[in-house]
Amino acid sequence: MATVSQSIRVKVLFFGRIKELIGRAEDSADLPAGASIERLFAQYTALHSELAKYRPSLVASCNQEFVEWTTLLHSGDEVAFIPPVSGG
Amino acid sequence: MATVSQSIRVKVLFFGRIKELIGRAEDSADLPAGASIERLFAQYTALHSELAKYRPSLVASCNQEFVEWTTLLHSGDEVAFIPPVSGG
Amino acid sequence: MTTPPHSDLFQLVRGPIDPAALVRQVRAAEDGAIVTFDGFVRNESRGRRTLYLEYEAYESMALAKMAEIAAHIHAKFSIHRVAIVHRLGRLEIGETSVFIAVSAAHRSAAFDACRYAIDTLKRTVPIWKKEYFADGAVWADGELPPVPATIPGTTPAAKTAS
Amino acid sequence: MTTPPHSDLFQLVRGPIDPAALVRQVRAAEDGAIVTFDGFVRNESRGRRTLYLEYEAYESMALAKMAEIAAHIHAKFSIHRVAIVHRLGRLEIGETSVFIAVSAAHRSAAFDACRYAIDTLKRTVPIWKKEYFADGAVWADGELPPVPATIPGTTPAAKTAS
Repeated sequence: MATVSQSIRVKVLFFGRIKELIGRAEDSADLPAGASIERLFAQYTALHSELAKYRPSLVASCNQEFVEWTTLLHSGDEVAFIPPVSGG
Repeated sequence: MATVSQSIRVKVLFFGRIKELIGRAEDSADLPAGASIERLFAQYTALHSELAKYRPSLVASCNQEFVEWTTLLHSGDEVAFIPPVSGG
Repeated sequence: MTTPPHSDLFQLVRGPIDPAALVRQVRAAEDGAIVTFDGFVRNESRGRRTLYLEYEAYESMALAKMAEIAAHIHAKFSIHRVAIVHRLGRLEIGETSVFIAVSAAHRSAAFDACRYAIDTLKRTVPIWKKEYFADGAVWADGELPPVPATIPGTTPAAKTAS
Repeated sequence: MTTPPHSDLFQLVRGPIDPAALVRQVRAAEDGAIVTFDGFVRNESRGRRTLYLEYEAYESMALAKMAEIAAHIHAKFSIHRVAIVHRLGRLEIGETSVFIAVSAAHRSAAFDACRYAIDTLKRTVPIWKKEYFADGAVWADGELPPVPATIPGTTPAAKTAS
């Protein structure tokens, strides 16, 4: 039986200007069960206030797929906040 | 002063199926002054009657430019009867 | 290096790209046409003289997106094989950053598919370019990848068990 | 080999075509994109197994028409350089018969110009292909080049004095 306030752990990846701002490429984050990617992002803006202004120019990914910010996370998910891509 | 029935000499080139039909790649032809490419072609159909059926699927060239069959020839012109091209 | 059904090839590399090897990868006797796109480092960017570039990628996702592009062009166009390679790390002026080769029986499909591949790569593959100039460096303006329509409440499955 | 203003290159050759050399010919530091088209001998033609091909050309006119194609694409598209090479004589299955490389600052012009070049070459350059099968040989169906509108009564000037 799941407990009411179980917590989950996700892997978080940072790239480009976001990696430079956060100061690392990878993190492990703990969240309440049922938290969304938006909620995860808020945990980082709480620590790095400058991050908030990038929110409109980021897209979220979960397990190597682009997803909505409302996507709910599960333990073991790999999440990234993707800046505009410029390959090619 | 030019004489009334001066003749001209042109170089004629054959390619692809037309070359096989005529049996040569190059010829030198004499024509009355003021003759058209159509007239030159008629000289060859007189010698090679099978050539006539190819007429609708040929385009004429004069001095390395595609031209109308009504084009008038001058001495020294280089003429070709070009079958459908299939390079590439 | 991934070699799925069609013998397509997707790679992220840290050394020079060898176009001839990629063309060999896609070439077959039943084909008649290969179209390639070679993207390389220009010596200027919006009027400023570029010194060099640095590329980085979300590698696992970039390879997955490259395979997705290949799947799309096989579905949309009558092509035979595709090879897509992107280089990462520091690139000097004139060096190839991306190379795409597409083979097909006929040229029209090869042109359409090659163009679709590079256009889609630039919009959807998580790779980033930092441009170094004499007076500093900037992350290149890029494009925000579109989020595909999803069924509400679903989440992509984790690729690895937690 | 002709090298007009833009360092374009037009060639008819009787041995193997070297794509890498042609790409080097069009590549420059101010460019960012090269699109190439490689046309090679398929192993079948309308369901019949091809043994080999033979190409012949009206060589002086073919080179002039290739230069005309280059002039057109420079006028129509923002490209830098173009190389167009066609091979003549006997070609085996898989061998390149035509190779076109176009460089440009941006990819869109390079794609458009390369495609225009091969499409126009196939319609207007006096080159002929004979297909050899187990049971005989045929001249390939081709396209009849369009005759440009001319001023009535005029004739193209002879290129050489009579």
